[in-house]
Amino acid sequence: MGCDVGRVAEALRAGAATVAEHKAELIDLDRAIGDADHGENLDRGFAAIVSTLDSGVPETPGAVLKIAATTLISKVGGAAGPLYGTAFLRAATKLGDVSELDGAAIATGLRAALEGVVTRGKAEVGDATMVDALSPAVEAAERAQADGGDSAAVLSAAADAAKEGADSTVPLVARKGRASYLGERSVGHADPGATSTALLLRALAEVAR
Amino acid sequence: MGCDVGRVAEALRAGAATVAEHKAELIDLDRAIGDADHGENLDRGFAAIVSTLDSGVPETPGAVLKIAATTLISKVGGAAGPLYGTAFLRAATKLGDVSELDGAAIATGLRAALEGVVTRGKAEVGDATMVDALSPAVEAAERAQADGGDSAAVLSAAADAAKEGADSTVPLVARKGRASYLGERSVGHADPGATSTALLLRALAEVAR
Amino acid sequence: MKKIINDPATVVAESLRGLAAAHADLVRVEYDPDHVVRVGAPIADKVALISGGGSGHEPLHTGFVGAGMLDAAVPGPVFTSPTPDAVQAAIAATTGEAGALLVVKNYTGDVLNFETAAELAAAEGLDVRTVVIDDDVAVADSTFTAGRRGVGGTVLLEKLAGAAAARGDALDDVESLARKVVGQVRSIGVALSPPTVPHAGEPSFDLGAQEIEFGIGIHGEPGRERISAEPADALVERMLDAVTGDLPFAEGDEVLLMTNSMGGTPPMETYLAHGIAERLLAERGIRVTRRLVGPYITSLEMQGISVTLLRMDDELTQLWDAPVHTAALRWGI
Amino acid sequence: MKKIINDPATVVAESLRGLAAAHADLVRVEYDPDHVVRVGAPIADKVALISGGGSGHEPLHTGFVGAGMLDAAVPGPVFTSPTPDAVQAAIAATTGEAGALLVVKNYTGDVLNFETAAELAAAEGLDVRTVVIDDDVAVADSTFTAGRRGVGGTVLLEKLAGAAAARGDALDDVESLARKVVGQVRSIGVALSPPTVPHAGEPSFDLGAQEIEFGIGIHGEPGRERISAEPADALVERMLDAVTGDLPFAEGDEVLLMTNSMGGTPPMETYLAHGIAERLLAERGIRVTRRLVGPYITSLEMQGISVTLLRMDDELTQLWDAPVHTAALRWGI
Ligand SMILES: Nc1ncnc2c1ncn2[C@@H]1O[C@H](COP(=O)(O)OP(=O)(O)O)[C@@H](O)[C@H]1O
Ligand SMILES: Nc1ncnc2c1ncn2[C@@H]1O[C@H](COP(=O)(O)OP(=O)(O)O)[C@@H](O)[C@H]1O
Ligand SMILES: [Mg+2]
Ligand SMILES: [Mg+2]
Ligand SMILES: [Mg+2]
Ligand SMILES: [Mg+2]
Repeated sequence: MGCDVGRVAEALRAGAATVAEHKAELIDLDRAIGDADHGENLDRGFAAIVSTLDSGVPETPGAVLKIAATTLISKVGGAAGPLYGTAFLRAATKLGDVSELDGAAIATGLRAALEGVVTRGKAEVGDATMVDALSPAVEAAERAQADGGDSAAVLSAAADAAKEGADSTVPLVARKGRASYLGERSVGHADPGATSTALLLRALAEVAR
Repeated sequence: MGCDVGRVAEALRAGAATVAEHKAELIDLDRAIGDADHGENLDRGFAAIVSTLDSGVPETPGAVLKIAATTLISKVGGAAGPLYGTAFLRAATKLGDVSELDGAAIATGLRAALEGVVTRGKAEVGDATMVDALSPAVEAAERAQADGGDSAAVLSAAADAAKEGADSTVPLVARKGRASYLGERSVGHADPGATSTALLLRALAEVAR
Repeated sequence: MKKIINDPATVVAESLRGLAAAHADLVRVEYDPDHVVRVGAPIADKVALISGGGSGHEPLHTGFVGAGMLDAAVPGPVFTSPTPDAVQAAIAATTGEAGALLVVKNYTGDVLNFETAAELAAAEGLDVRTVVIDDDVAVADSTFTAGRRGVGGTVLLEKLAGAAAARGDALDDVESLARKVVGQVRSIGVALSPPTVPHAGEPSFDLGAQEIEFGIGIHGEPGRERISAEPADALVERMLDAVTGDLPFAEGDEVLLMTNSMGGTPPMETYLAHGIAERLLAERGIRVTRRLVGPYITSLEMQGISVTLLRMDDELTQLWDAPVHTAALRWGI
Repeated sequence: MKKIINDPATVVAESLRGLAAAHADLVRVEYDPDHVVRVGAPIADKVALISGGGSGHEPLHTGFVGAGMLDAAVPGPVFTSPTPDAVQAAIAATTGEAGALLVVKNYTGDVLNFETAAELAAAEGLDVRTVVIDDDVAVADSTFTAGRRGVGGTVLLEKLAGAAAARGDALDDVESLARKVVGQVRSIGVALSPPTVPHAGEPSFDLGAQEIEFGIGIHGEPGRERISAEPADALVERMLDAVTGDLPFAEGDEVLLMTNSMGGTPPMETYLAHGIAERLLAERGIRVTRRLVGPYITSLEMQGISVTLLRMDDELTQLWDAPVHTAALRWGI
């Protein structure tokens, strides 16, 4: 059972809802070690995705993800805008015009997304960024897919791993992004971008179920 | 028993000590209905009087009061500087070069001081200013002197009446000075200048005893 | 109290040292009694324009000393009018045959100290006049008060009278121009947070998390009324109502609009308020022809703004546009 | 949170409306994507100088659009870098044959968004370069950080590169001048109180009554170190030590000294700090030849100051003195 274009659009709406719901929490995380805008930034971007989708959904999952990408790039700003935007853009490009996303497609798309984020942001696992959520998510997705998982299973595995990855940023010293200015003082806080990555993957996984 | 020049100088030092001691209280009173500087202003002025006296005391009580007047005018600023300065100046002028102040001289000096304040500030009793302390003080001084009081008795009566006068400003709506901007909101606060007048007269009276 | 100071007792002198160092091309600072004098003063045949008052309102007045504005400023201690001898020193350093005009904000202390200085100067044969500015509509101008306070209009008055003096107007003319400005300028201020006087060490008043002092003075004197926090649209409208209703300013008037930060309000909010004021005035048919936005008359770190309207005409517009070069206001030079 | 705003969502656009109304002679403001363009742009044969970044640092960058400085500024949401399409719009409105230089403060978001815009512009055949400024010595410039932040030096860079572009320098020359400035400017900031981001509604950090954030950023990012409040003399010395020790600035150097208010610190304290800095530099034999004192790069209503030193030479002095006419910086015109 794969995800067709409708399901992908639905997943993005669920992502938007989750971002809106956790907006204050993401702002608070960013207030602690950054500049208090991550929740607001993402919410602005995802709300814009929803209103674009409201006026018409294109034909393929890839096209929907491309809309998400360009909307994020042109609405979010900050570090998260280009990084998330690139992630969606690379996934969209990778998926081409397949009409339905099975587990394999999803794992491939996530891998492309991760590569995009790393290309742009140059962060490694352990730098306390969204890469700390996305990277284990990709690996978990690939494992689940290798084990024969369908789209729901793959996304669910990714979401679980992302959550763990986000939590793993708490004891880390940040080395990229704004939190890195804090040095040792960044220890003890979850990274906002890793947290939003985990939240988004969870929302997507819920829709795929 | 009158006050000679040494006693007058001593009285001014006592006044300075009392102002220093109550500086924070006077600032607080002025903070409530003014601009939080009355204690600082007077303290600056009286400290300067003390250091002038330290470098030599002139020959007559009037000359000492004149030094106090010019020092207050050139060091205090604000409303209190010219008003207190004029008060001391008028008293000094009135006393001329008598060498000792008896009860009558003190009553006369206080009357001249009050006239000076009223001439400059145009306040009437009931406007919630230093006049509300000084005016009853003058009247009480004149009564005590008429009753045959010596300098100590006259100053003591003046100090008592000034204290009552200062307290009487609490329920008043201020009509002069900075507190008048508050209208009804000035009710419930003692006037800083009336309070400092009462404190100063009490200090002078203690020295005269 | 957290401030970037060493000691409340030396804060004014130390701040003046910074001014002197930063603007040696414009001003010379003398201490004890403190006064700030324009470089090159006295200027032959020019009316000297002098102002002053308690410190803590910078750039008023010291930041306005220079070409086309003040010849001298006399800063008192924080929120405390300077003494007559300080004003006298400023007069002595700047005033010649052409005389001097003292711009005095209407506070009991300022009026008493400056008028004493003017009298003493007159006794020495100098032609020194005073003009008292009282533009704050928050205070009822009645015998029940010390009269209206001088606030934001002072900035405009100093620029305009300074330009008149600079173009060579005689003292009579500078004085009557100044009185004209006083007659047609009105202001109101609000505070979102109190200032803290250094030697007091405590905030000048307490405001609840949702309270605003409406009609605040520039000395942390509590305002006339305490209102609930409200959106900027409503607040600026309330301020403009108070100001336009007073003179009154009417449809067809041309005005200079000054939107002033009280010190702790940053440019983002000051410009936001200014935009609202421009819109509301346009809706009322009052034409804003000149404007000034920023911190020009402050109250230490107090958060808040004030709005000043001055009715303009060709003469005032010309004087406003005339070159000025001071620490805080500069154009055309 | 008490601010003079209507709605966190519209605060940037509404503040821009105020800017547009106040300075219609200098700037044209376009909305959605928001960008502020110099009146008269594009100017034939002139390199366009463009900058931008999150809002809340005014007058940076929007208040520096005008003659002799920026051709366009791109304000993002509060503390959030603008998006590439907004930067592209600013490029399109100002850039011709002579090309454009983008001044980018070194933050991950700014660098990513501006470089994307530059790439897109290059794809359309325009010669657009970027220079990244990273003058904040509070941050270790190592692979363990995103690199040093761009702070106060940005103001000086925009003035100097603006003057170079105004005198007709080619893009190569404006770019290399900009890189030279980046190489010899250093800054540090402190905060006495936090800013409050409008949509966050809470202060960006909590400071005890006797605490100071040393090495604060301009986005309310907590500083590197929290120290006890100390007298201004000690604090400014600590700041200067950090700055002069870094480049290093040495005896005999001529410098421009900028003492900047972070938004909530009033002129009295800013000038006081400036005076101390001048004295300490003189003691070290470092000659201050130019200075700038006031709120030029702020962090909303945060109280605090920053100190910036730029090593000067004849060329930079000439460019600094060249006429400039913007909302926040003006001389010679
Ligand atoms: N170089 C980077 N690589 C990967 N992720 C990054 C990088 N820099 C920042 N991030 C992510 O971006 C998040 C911050 O996003 P946001 O607050 O929206 O942007 P900004 O830091 O510009 O305010 C961080 O929590 C981190 O996860
Ligand atoms: N017109 C006046 N007549 C008499 N006393 C006055 C008048 N105006 C003010 N005062 C007195 O001055 C006091 C305030 O002094 P101070 O705080 O030193 O000056 P300022 O009001 O200029 O800050 C008031 O409490 C009041 O007693
Ligand atoms: Mg952020
Ligand atoms: Mg007072
Ligand atoms: Mg006072
Ligand atoms: Mg940000």
